[in-house]
Amino acid sequence: MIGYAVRRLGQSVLTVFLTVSTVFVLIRLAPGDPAAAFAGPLATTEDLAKVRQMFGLEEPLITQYGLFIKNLLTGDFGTSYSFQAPALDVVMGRMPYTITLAASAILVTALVAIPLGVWMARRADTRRELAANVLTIAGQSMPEFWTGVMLLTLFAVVVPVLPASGFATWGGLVLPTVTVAVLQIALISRLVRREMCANLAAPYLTVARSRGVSSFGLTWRYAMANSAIPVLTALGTRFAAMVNGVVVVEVVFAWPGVGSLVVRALETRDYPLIQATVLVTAAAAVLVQFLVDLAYSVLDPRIRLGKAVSR
Amino acid sequence: MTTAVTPALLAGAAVTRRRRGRKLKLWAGSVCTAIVVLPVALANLLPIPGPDQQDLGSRRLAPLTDGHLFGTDQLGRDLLARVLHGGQVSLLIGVLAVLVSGIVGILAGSAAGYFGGWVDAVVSRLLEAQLSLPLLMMLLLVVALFGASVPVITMVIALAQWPEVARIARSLVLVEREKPYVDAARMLGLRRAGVLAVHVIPNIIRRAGLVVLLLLAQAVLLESALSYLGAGPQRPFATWGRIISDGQDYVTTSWWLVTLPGLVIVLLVVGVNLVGDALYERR
Amino acid sequence: AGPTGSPAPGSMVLALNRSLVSLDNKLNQFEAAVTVQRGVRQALTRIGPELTPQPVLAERFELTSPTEWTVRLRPAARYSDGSPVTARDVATALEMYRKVNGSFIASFFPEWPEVIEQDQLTFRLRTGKPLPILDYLMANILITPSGANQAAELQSGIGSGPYAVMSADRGTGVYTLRANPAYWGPKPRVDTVHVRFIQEESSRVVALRSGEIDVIDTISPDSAEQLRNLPDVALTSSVGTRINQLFFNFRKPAGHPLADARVRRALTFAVDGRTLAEDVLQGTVIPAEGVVSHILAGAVKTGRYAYDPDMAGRLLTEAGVRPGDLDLKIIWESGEFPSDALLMEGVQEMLRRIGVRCTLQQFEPGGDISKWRQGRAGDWDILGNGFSVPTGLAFSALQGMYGGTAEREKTRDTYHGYVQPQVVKLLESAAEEVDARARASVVAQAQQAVWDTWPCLWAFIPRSLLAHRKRVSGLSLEPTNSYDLASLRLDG
Amino acid sequence: MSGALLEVRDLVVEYATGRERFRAVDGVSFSVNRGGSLAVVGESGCGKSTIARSLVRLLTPTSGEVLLDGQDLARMNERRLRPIRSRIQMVFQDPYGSLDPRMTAAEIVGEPLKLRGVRSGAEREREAAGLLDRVGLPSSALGRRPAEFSGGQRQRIGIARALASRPEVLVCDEATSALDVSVQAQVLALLNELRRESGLTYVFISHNLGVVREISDEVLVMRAGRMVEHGPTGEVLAEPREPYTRALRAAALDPTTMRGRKPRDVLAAAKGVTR
Amino acid sequence: MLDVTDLRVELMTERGVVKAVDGVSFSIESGETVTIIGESGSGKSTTAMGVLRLLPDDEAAVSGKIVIDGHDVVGNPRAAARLRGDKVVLIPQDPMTALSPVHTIGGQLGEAVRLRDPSLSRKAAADRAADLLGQVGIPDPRRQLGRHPHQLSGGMLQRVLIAIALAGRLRLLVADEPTSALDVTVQAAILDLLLRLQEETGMGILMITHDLGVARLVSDRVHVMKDGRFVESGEVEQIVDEPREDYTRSLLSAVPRFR
Ligand SMILES: Nc1ncnc2c1ncn2[C@@H]1O[C@H](COP(=O)(O)OP(=O)(O)OP(=O)(O)O)[C@@H](O)[C@H]1O
Ligand SMILES: Nc1ncnc2c1ncn2[C@@H]1O[C@H](COP(=O)(O)OP(=O)(O)OP(=O)(O)O)[C@@H](O)[C@H]1O
Ligand SMILES: [Mg+2]
Ligand SMILES: [Mg+2]
Repeated sequence: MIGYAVRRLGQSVLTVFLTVSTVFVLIRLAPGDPAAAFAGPLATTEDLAKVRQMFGLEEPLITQYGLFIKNLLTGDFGTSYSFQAPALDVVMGRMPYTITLAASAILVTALVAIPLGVWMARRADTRRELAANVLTIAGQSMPEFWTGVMLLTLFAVVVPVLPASGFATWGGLVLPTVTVAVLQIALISRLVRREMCANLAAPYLTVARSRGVSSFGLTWRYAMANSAIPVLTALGTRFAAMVNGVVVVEVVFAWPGVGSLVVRALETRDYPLIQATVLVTAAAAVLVQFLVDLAYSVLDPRIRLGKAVSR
Repeated sequence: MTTAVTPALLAGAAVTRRRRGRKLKLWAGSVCTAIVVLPVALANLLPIPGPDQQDLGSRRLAPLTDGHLFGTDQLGRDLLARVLHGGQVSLLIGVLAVLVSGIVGILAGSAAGYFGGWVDAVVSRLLEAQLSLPLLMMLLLVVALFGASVPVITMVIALAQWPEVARIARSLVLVEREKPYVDAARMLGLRRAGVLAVHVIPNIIRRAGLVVLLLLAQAVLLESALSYLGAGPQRPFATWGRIISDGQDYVTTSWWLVTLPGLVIVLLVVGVNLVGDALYERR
Repeated sequence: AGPTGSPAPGSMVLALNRSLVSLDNKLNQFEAAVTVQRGVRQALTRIGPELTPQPVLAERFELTSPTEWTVRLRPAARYSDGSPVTARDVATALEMYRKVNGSFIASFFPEWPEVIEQDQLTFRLRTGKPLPILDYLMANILITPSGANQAAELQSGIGSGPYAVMSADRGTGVYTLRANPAYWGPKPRVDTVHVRFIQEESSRVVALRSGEIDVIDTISPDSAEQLRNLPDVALTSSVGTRINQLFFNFRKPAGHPLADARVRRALTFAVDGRTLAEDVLQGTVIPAEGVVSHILAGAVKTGRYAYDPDMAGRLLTEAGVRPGDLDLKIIWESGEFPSDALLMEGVQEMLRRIGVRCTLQQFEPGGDISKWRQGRAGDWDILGNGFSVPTGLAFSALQGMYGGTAEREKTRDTYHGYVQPQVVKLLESAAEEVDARARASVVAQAQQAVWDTWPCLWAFIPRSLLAHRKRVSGLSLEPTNSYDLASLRLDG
Repeated sequence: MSGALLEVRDLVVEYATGRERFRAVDGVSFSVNRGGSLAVVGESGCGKSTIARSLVRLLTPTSGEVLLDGQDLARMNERRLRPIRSRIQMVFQDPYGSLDPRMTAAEIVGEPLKLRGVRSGAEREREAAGLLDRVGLPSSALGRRPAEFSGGQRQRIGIARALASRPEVLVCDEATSALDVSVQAQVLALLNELRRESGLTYVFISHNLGVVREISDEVLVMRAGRMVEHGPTGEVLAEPREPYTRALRAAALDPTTMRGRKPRDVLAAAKGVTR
Repeated sequence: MLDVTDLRVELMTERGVVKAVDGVSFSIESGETVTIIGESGSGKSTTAMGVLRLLPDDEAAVSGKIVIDGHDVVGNPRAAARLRGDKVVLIPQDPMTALSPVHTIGGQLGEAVRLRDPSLSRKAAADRAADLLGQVGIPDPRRQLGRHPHQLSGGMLQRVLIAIALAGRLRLLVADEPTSALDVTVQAAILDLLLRLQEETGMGILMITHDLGVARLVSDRVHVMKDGRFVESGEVEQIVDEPREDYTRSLLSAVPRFR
């Protein structure tokens, strides 16, 4: 178990490292010049050269990379060009917002999608369930920026009960959360439905009923516990993806998370900031996935032995 | 012959319900999809103005005025024409993207599931890496790197989507490869790659293919998100995402510019998903 | 903050469309930031509503010899920590602006003045050649205590402005300013000003409508239309110092149609500027009648852009070009000006009508457009861009855009290859002309000379648009697209 | 017909479970003559299937030899093995899972023909029809898919597929345990007939002593991966020497021979040796 | 104890209505074992599930008369729900899939115990569970409580299911092929256990099997089922030794012998 965790963690560190290295190379290959973004349109060639020198961009790529790795090992992520501050500080300043949004979205998703999915499984193929199904798909198919703008217009302007943007109050969390959750609820509730349908038809459930377990117990204690793993995985994966920044929603709601930061960093070709963001978010995402993997072995006793279930 | 199965009982029976639900989903889904896809496919034959034909005198007309079914946009272009012609690009991108991601995903996922070992390790790491990268940023970066052409956008969307397919394919293959018929084929003397290609993949392709179908909807959405963030295909292509993001400054004054293309996307996605659901449940 | 996020009494919130990364302008100066930066830091002078320099920290700012200005600081001027503003601080500030790499402000200084201190409050600014516009230029040098100044942008720290920084977070672009109790001038009436960053235009509009935000600036015509008839919202606009242009590529080899001024002129007749201004941009811009914004000091009218497609065809034929031969590429960076893409699509259609094909290429911020502009990446024919002039002087605009020399073209540092020796000569003589009248006449000549080369397919002067809740009053938008924070009042 | 066609020497198979290695087959040796039939019996999990899979090289033994006509299959690499595979074939326990659900009967039986080099589709079809006929399926079965057959019919298709390779050795891993008694009887009859007609060699794996008696000359009794008894079928079943074999025998319930015995006695006899 | 008269079960399936059980009648007294034998698909399991009313109403229509311990469970499905688990228990066909894979043995057994006697504390329930496991002959019952189903062999799981059955005041046990998935040796032990319990508690057993050997060993009476009907019924000796129907004879002759 511990051996597995260590090996798995090692692989993940490698993944993060390779990811960051790929990004390091890619952003430098991409067109665009940090110096030009930094110095503005009127800068002369000479100015640009100076700025590039200052950023250390005149060095060969391999030297830059070596330096980057060396600094990384000492905990130095470089200085953001546009913020003129340690890149790590800038990213860490934003992380709490992203994590707050991601966590609240995932929480809302779980709280809504699981009961909804269970309800849909138990009422499978009735008219109401079909209607709910279509609604969730529709929720899944609305572009996030569209949902966002619609919700904004509705709840901040037409019926002004919620703040339109930002994070000044807890109320500010509501609309971005809902916007993100609408999509996730659709995905998760349909997954719950599928899993629950399968588990409600499983032989052990009939057997449990034959020994007098109540219908509530059958649904929640038996079918749900057995559906928990794929659902948990999906929630974990979604959460990991959200830790990378819910870019569009952050932009629409002026939410100061890493998603909008990274878009900005890309617009100014702020290499150190991009690298730091990728490193931090990739590490966070990988960590979440790792925790989900560990949670597996707690939830699914069959995995604990490290032996496959099927035959 | 007596029977206790009354028509009422039969009507409420699980099978009847399921069949009815499936039929309904298939029908409703096909209709929704067809409502979107057919006009888009036939856009060039329909009696509508050209998508780029401007009439600055009739800017932002509401739907159903002056023969503009969907109204007009900021430059007086017929919105319906733009949506239909834009749909050609959006759908082309979507279809190509899911084809590519489907093929890559199924091949990579199946290989990982079937061969295990280092193949699996490499594919799994790639999957993990993809998940741990800020997706949209990477896509923006790749678009910046190679320019915003239709093939690049297609590849970029495929890049975003193949892991989903690969993950499903891998898990399906993990189950499938344990089945005795796979052993049987090996015993007959088929190579491992042959077994994978002849027996395993054909047996998972339908279920994996359904996932690909559902991804079509997401591809269209992703394209619109990219356009929204400014990385859509180069103008003058009026993709759905572009139309929506161009129109979103007018949400409150000219609702149709955003809402109608948005509804078209919703209709298509709902349609495709319903068909996918119906097919998935048939098995 | 209230339950729906509306500001607390006595405080107001402004939302900027770009993240304010510092309260200093050494590197970047985008318009809206000026408002906030000047709420905290001040310069010796400022460009007033009439685009003339007004004294701020300087009590006296006089040309005392052709190459020397004498400045006396206001004795009452204090920083928010109570320490006085000194001549040393000015000297340090100039040094730091010079030292920083890639400064936007620096490009307007033909040379850096030397500071000769006379006493704590009085000093002279000496230059090698006459620099008659130094009072304009110094409006952009913000003064900070010399000990705290650096050759980098200052995030918070102290200044002499009406507001002091309470909290600053450049990561999120959120700043809180509190009225500076030690302010030397009239006390500001709004106690607390929150500054926020909301990138997305529609979101800023919604936030303003919901009352969460009090002021949003630099809004697009379409947003203005949404906000126009709302009871609690007022719109103000002001004609700016900026000019937006569809600039021809001047790096075309001889023999290329665009290298021929007749062809450039002919093409201008294809563009229906009035429709673009009134319909596409909804009356928020004024078609240019000169080569710089007409409100700049020294600007003159040099001609009009006329719409006459037949004429365009005729002139093209005269110049020996069949319209069908032309295939033009228009490039621009998204966000260069409001509704840019729409405008380009409109122009594309207009050119198509005279048989000129166009392709559009839109660049995302951070992309390679600067390379393209320098002619180092790909070939293009027309560039959409804008030029703003923080000094308020037509001369600065001319120098920035049309002052290119063959020498500078070697490093591709001219404005899109625009090199016209006769224009340069005029500008050089204007620069050293100490007599204001004579200078004005030379500058006018230079403008006409530029106009006659037909550098733009079309050009227009945008009105800056600002919307604010009606509870905020006393807001007067200046041509520099900024306003004085200290003069704002809150009703309720 | 003399000499061992198939000889297994000191076969050991280990599975890796987590960090430990589990020895599923531990030093099993036997040989079968051409035309002979050997049964392997033993309780669930004793390693019978593991042996079967080792014989057809679906898994690689940890050590030991599997000699087919003197050639050691156990250590052969995949490429050298492939041409030899057709000589030793297996019929699987699971009539549902062992046929590719997507293929028609003709395709399933045709696949080994293709591997054997029968190129022409028509010829394959003809030969497949012949094979299906041989196992007692009508030619109308050719175009149907596995789901449209009953369990017994499916098992016949599986046998036809194995026969299509023209094997010398047929390994049957519980080939009839999933079938009803009456269907099982038919399939056993078919196997016996094939053996008589084509001189096939069988390794027959089962836990049913009755089945074993019907089909095999020799029997090998296994327990926990080891062989506990080996001898001619009649002898071993009539007078088992090992207690474990006795227990197996005692526990098997033969309805027709139980006359007069109280349930309790039967069970006690079986229990006495199991516990 | 159990009286079934003219039981019909019609399954509403994808392929239309299937008459899985088509008018069967039988009865079981206390202490008696009645066996239904028949080939696969003849309707044995459906009969068992129908008797316990475990078939969902929207999948199966049950008609006829089923009286368990005096309660009519056709007209009153709630009575069946009350009886289930306490007085009537099912031992399912396949022990490997009959227990929830993610719950421990102790959890599932303890739950059954507490359902019968809600006043029991968790601790007391665990004690009783261990006690029950001991009764069915599982070694080291305390340790097994914390284990998960996949860690136990099929024979052990079958015993756990019997232990669960024993938690109630068992009157009727319905055992659907309780040993078909097991080895002959394990089969013997399980059957022995069932018979011993029957002696102790006097419960009735409805045994379902396709193994004539098993039927011969445990039954008092046997019904031979084919296509949803009983083709022959009678005392076990009579059925095995002097079958009257051809179908029964063919079943018997197909059994492979090792003697
Ligand atoms: N892939 C595997 N990994 C680990 N252990 C395995 C694997 N396959 C089988 N085993 C173990 O090896 C032993 C022998 O298994 P095998 O399948 O050969 O038994 P068997 O005699 O065929 O049993 P049955 O009668 O149930 O088919 C068993 O204890 C089983 O748990
Ligand atoms: N869910 C179902 N859908 C369709 N048909 C079914 C279903 N369940 C049972 N049947 C049909 O009902 C009949 C009786 O099935 P049942 O399971 O009772 O047989 P059985 O005697 O228990 O067989 P086995 O020995 O294989 O367990 C069969 O013909 C079967 O095909
Ligand atoms: Mg086996
Ligand atoms: Mg059954």
